[in-house]
Amino acid sequence: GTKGARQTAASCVSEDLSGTEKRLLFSNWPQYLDVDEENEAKRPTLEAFQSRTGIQVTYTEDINDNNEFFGKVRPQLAACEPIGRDIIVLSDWMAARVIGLGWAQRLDPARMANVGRNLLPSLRNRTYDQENVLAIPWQCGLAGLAYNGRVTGEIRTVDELLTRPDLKGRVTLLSEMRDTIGLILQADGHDPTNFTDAQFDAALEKLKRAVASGQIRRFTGNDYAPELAKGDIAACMAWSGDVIQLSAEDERIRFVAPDSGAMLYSDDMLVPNRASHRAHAEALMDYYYEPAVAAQVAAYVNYICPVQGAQAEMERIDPDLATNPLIFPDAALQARSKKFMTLSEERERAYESKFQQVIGG
Amino acid sequence: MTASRSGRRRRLLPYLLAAPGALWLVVFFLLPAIQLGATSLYDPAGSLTSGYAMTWSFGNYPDAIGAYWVHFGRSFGYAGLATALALLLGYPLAYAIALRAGRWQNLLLVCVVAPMFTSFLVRTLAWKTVLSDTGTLVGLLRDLHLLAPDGRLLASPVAVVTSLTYGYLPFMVLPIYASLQRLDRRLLEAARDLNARPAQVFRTVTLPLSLPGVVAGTLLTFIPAAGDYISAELLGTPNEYMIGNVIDAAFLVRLDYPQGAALSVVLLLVILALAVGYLRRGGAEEVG
Amino acid sequence: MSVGHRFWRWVADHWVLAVAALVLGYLLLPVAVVAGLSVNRPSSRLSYDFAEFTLDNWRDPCAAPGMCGAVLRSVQIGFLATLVSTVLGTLLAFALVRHRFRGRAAANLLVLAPMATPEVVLGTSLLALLVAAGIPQGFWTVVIAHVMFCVSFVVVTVRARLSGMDSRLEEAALDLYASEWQAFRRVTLPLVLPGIVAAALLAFSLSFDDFIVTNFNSGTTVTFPMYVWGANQRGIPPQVNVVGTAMFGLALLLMLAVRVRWRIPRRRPARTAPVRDRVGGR
Amino acid sequence: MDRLDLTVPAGSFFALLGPSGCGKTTTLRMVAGLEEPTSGQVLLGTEEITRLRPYRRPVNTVFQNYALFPHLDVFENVAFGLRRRGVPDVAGQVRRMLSLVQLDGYDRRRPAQLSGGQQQRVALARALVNRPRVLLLDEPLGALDLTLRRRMQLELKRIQTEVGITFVHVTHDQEEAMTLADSVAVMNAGRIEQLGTPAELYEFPATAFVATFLGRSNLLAGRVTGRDGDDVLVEAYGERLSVPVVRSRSTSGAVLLGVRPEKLRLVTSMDEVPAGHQSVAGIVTDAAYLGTSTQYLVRTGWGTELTVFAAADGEARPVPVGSEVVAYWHPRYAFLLDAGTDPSGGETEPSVGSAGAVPVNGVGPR
Amino acid sequence: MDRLDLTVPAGSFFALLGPSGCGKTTTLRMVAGLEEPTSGQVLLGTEEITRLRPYRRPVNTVFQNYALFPHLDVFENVAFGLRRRGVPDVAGQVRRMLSLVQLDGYDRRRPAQLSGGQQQRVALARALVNRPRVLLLDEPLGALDLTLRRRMQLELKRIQTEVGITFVHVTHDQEEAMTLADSVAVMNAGRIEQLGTPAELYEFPATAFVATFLGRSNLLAGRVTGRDGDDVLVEAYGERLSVPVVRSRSTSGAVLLGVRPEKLRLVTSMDEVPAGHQSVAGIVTDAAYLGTSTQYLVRTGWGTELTVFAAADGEARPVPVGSEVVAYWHPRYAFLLDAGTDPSGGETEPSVGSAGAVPVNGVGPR
Ligand SMILES: Nc1ncnc2c1ncn2[C@@H]1O[C@H](COP(=O)(O)OP(=O)(O)OP(=O)(O)O)[C@@H](O)[C@H]1O
Ligand SMILES: Nc1ncnc2c1ncn2[C@@H]1O[C@H](COP(=O)(O)OP(=O)(O)OP(=O)(O)O)[C@@H](O)[C@H]1O
Ligand SMILES: NCCCCNCCCN
Ligand SMILES: [Mg+2]
Ligand SMILES: [Mg+2]
Repeated sequence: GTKGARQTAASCVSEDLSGTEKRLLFSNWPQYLDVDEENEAKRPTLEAFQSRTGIQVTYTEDINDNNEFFGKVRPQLAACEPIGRDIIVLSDWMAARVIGLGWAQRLDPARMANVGRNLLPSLRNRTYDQENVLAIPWQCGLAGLAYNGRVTGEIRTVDELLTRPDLKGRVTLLSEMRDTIGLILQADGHDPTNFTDAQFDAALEKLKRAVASGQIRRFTGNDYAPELAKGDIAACMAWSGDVIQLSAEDERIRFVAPDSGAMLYSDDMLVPNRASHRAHAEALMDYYYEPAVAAQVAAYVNYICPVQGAQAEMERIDPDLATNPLIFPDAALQARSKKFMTLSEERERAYESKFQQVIGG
Repeated sequence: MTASRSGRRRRLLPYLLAAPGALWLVVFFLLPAIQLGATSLYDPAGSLTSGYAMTWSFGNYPDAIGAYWVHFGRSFGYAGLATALALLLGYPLAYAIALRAGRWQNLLLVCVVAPMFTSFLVRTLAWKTVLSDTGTLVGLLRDLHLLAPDGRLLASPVAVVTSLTYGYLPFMVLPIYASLQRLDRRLLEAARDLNARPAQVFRTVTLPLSLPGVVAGTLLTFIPAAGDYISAELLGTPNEYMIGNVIDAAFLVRLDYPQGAALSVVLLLVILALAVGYLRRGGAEEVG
Repeated sequence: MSVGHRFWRWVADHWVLAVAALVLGYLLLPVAVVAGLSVNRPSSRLSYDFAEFTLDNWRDPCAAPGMCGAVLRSVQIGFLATLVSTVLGTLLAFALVRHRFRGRAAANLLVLAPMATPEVVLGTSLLALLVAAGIPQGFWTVVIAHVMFCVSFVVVTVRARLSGMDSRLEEAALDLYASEWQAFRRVTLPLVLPGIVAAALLAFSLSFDDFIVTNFNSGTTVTFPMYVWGANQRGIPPQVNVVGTAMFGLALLLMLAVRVRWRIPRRRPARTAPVRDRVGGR
Repeated sequence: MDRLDLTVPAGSFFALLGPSGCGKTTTLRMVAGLEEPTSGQVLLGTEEITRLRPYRRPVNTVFQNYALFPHLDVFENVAFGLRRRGVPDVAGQVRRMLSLVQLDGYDRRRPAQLSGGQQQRVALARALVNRPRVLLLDEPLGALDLTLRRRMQLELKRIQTEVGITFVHVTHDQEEAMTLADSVAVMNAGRIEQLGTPAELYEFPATAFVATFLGRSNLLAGRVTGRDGDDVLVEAYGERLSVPVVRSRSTSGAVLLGVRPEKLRLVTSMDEVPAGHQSVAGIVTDAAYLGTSTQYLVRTGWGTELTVFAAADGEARPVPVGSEVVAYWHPRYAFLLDAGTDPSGGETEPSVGSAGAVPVNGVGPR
Repeated sequence: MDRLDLTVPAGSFFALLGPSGCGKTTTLRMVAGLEEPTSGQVLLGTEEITRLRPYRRPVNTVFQNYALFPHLDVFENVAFGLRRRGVPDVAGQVRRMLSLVQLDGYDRRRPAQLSGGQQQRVALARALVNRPRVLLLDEPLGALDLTLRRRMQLELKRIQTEVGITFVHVTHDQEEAMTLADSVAVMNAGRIEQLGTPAELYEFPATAFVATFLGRSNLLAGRVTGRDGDDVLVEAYGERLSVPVVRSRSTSGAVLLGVRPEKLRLVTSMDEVPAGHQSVAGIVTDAAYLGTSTQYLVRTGWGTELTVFAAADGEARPVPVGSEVVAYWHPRYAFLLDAGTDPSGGETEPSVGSAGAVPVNGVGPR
């Protein structure tokens, strides 16, 4: 047999070398940080941070899917080994799991005054991080629908996605169970914040039929983007900011928050165990909680900004964006956006395993 | 030097030569295989988080097979198809290189091998470009009405089998080439002289004498193809997923080690059974 | 004899070549695509279509963040795995070809087994062992895994060369006052060297190309294939194609050089015919 | 190929003889259809078969190294041609043929399990069973050792007599050609130098090449000085010699006068030379015991060496090395060749003794 | 290996002769140290070398197929042994040796670029340059064609004479052994059957195997009936014959009376048989023209065939097939063997004529 993987602050001690090493390794999802329009290799806010602090940041976009990334780093974290990253960005539920396993380092609120000041109230004191010292939100976002107008007409509902014959084989859904099932639950008129096993099963059954009929090409992480842009995928479930970014280049690519409801999530920054630049990480998190910086990021990534005061800053950058509900949600959208309910461990396992079986792996 | 001392040293020599490599394979191949077997019998209720207990849960096997027999079937089906295609394509190529290429032989041979240096992934992705719904090939096929107007190649069994065939084609070509290269050409002339038409020469002499290469080639193609999941992952849909995709997900996404291990063990056993049965019938000398 | 007849006869003689050419085209098509994309300036970073010719990707392949590090890591792993597996495999091949010893059959089986095992199984079994033993994965576990599956291919390749070698040459060396070691060093080794080099090249290609086994055992170590896998999810930087094309070109050159340097003498069918008293060229 | 005209009498045992690389195999391959002549024709009887594919020719070959199919047993090897043509009663014909070559009971063996001689007979059976109009044999005995080779020669001859098929037998072994063949063609550098019965070729060679390749010859360089009735007069190294006109290929200018070593006799003085014979004096420089005969080398006054075979028939006395001797011969055994014919036979090895260009001792059966 | 005692005189050219598979190579390999005898000794002079590793023996070998190092050029092949022993002036010695074997200028060629004869000489040079006490040659000429082979034989002999090293030359070619060797050992099935000079072996063979393997013999099965002075009396098929005691290996019981074919003469009637000769009557069943001689087969009254070689020395008249003849010989050329000795020579091929066990015609040089 094998032993469990849980760690505690005592069993796994991390050393902070920030004093001697001016480096920081930051792993994030693709399309989650501003890029210079002129030069794709430049990231303005990050470069500003580097020149301001002298900390050399290695930024990698190597997180594509929560489960996939967790599978990759799990053995090391379980063994209390460094994973070669100082900050990782994981979705709320996955952050909760990592924190539960004792794999995240506690941060020092004193060194993150901006966070303390500017974190949106709705994101404070969450169940898995009561004191806001383990998981600091990077961005929030919506999971909804997207389509490429060059290859298909408008898509408005989840059901269209799952059944419209002209889309057959050119639809991708998200491998993120909470997003895909959440959207279907809502399309079925159920509430993802509170649903029953039977409702889950019904949603899954619907999904299964769609898969079996050949409607669904793939289940993706963030990797729907290139194919959607290309047109090999006509329509898909997608994350808001990504699609809005694509729209900027090709306006016929559109994001749709279905009338039945979209899924709301937050992606949080964590400092994993044995990461050796915690102080730098704290500095970076604090930096990105300056409203002006946050607005600059939001103006590029088009996700929901977790920083209070950023909307005001946005007025100065791009007034249109400041009123875009997908970035600064209005009440109407807020009403249509649901979080996925927190699951007990068994329920989570049962759902994941059923879901995974359907998505084919 | 006394005779006996040097004699003992000489008797020991083969063991000294074989030991490091054999040891490596024992520790990093045999032992892991045994551990895999053990893992497949762990309590399926465990998890990596809570740890696994060894409960000799043989039930993992029927459970795993019950849930994924379709994927097994598909794997062997696709791999069989890809192997047959690779044989069909690889044989003429090997034949031409070995017997007809003359001074181009070296260059052609190198052309068969060199793509292996361009990563398999990169090449598979290139297939994705070639077969893309918006690509020239699909456009052409649609224009020729060989493909329905909304028909596609990507995300279909065609794409997966194409890529599998492609990926393991060199492993088919090389052994066949080697056995054809060894073939005594005078035998071909003898057959022609004995009133055999070209097709008969091939059927009665060339083919039977290259059989060892064919056997080695089919094994070297079929086995990895049956375990492949890159092709299905990149070019297929969940309806094309093979057992490799399932095992990959079991170990890396679902983190269900017992089930993943059970699936791996079944895959290995089925392949061994097929290979042994095949070798019995094919009567091949040696793989590789 | 009619023209039509001649035509069909020509077709009968040449159709195999035509088929072979097509198959070769099939084999090289993706490489051509990769080469094409390596000189492409994609319209956006999510696009994979041919847009505009440029040599920028070749000028600065490292512009794709993280890629050069991954290539370097793959090369390091490739070298280590090649070195170790070539040494181990060559020794094993010598033992298997030149000696009869107890356990030889078992050793033979052990060598062939990894080749008859699908990569997923190789990868997952090593993963299972490492997890059970609590050994963290990383650079070295990848090297170990690569050596493991390369050894078999090295053995098979070297063995073919070795068993094709006339053992009388070694006896001749002994007869000419070479000790066993000298006979090995001066005769056996140089003659088997082409086989060893071929085996090393093969081992390197297998290691450099491997994704499946690596994927299970690399932990957070990113090799080139792992990088490509990840990059594919966010849009492949065109520089990946530069690496693909360069590796192909390099391999082509290297292998041609090897084959020319050791122009592997055409293995003649056992020659019992009278030796021609002619100055033999090719 | 140079022009090469070769007419093979039907039903005969025909030998094609020549040094390595002279084009024997190439010639056979053209007849078999395995190679195409760039120009010229191959006729079988009156039928032109030049461009016929090999499988349509009523010609079969026994290859230089047998080329037996290793994956088929003896029976299937022999049956191969029959099956290809779809003839009935394969089994009966194969068994009859195997028994002709005395291999009954070997039908289920693989070629690798047979000795060289047995393999050779399988190859023969495999070709013969098709009852070709012509059977081509390309040095079928080249790989056998001397003992086995001689035995197989007899057997080939027996089989040819029995089946009556035309055999074209290629060899570079002069002895073999002479023992087996009804007629022999000597080939050199792609050309036929002479064609005839073994005795014709041996006794009256047409060229220096034939004279030295088929058996040995002592060739004396000389010049025709005139005519005396039916004799041609020749002066060589100051000696006046003569050869009958009927045995002269050339009757003027520079010539080579040839005498076979076994036609030379040794005596100790000129007085002992019988009347009507011609002679040359010299010193014995070497004597080699060969069993059936002794080979003497006699150095003449002008420095060249003559080869003399003295049969060990129990009558001749040994001549000690160093003795002064006279070698004599009857003019009817001499022959006269045009000196223009190249005696070297296209060999590229540096010659060993290299005493000079003349006389040349070819090597051959004694 | 059976007991095998073999004493080779120093400085001589010694030939080891025997059919394929009789153990010649094995014997040489033991001398070279490449194989260890399970029992017995190998002595060099008085020094025992039985268990010495090959590289410590002052013995070198020219291998059956040369075994030249393909990756080294001619020079380095020849230099190989010198370099291993670290002797000075490698280059000088190598060049001298290459010029001895007439390969000056070939030093930078690879073996693959040489003809068979040239390769053979490189192999020779490579062994000789080490000035071994004994040079072993394992059928060095086996792979050459007849012409080249004869030329290389002369060369070998010349070199041996020049360097004076003991040559042990293995061959299965009787003719080669006789031409080259000072003494010959005939080996059969792992045993030495006879050892002596070529003439001794040819003229008075010790066993039926030697009699038939080295040249041909007519062997008549008979039985000793008594003694008449210096002659042994033999009755064979009703004929009363005699052989001098000094030419008898056995003087009682079942014997084989042997006569070489060239010692037989043919006449048309008993009257013509000269006094003191013995004769047998028969009918000519075959005549084969061989150039230097004609081979007749004579079927005796009791049904066996005698072989007769009539030298074509210009005196004998051809005897037509079918004529009644008398074959006679002088008793001093006959020899008597113990009938117990196996005449088959261990050959496994079914014999062709198979008229019966006796007489056996071995095949050999004529
Ligand atoms: N008349 C010719 N004109 C041009 N090339 C010739 C001629 N004869 C022979 N050749 C060439 O010479 C080479 C040797 O010919 P071939 O193999 O027929 O020789 P061979 O007499 O069979 O020799 P061996 O006795 O060694 O088998 C071939 O490459 C052939 O093409
Ligand atoms: N006296 C013997 N006792 C036992 N085995 C023997 C004896 N002589 C030879 N052999 C075996 O017979 C086989 C053939 O021997 P070897 O190779 O020496 O034959 P050879 O005379 O050199 O034949 P060839 O002329 O074909 O080269 C070998 O396997 C050898 O072990
Ligand atoms: N391009 C950034 C996308 C981030 C998506 N995060 C995953 C959210 C899962 N609910
Ligand atoms: Mg030939
Ligand atoms: Mg031998």
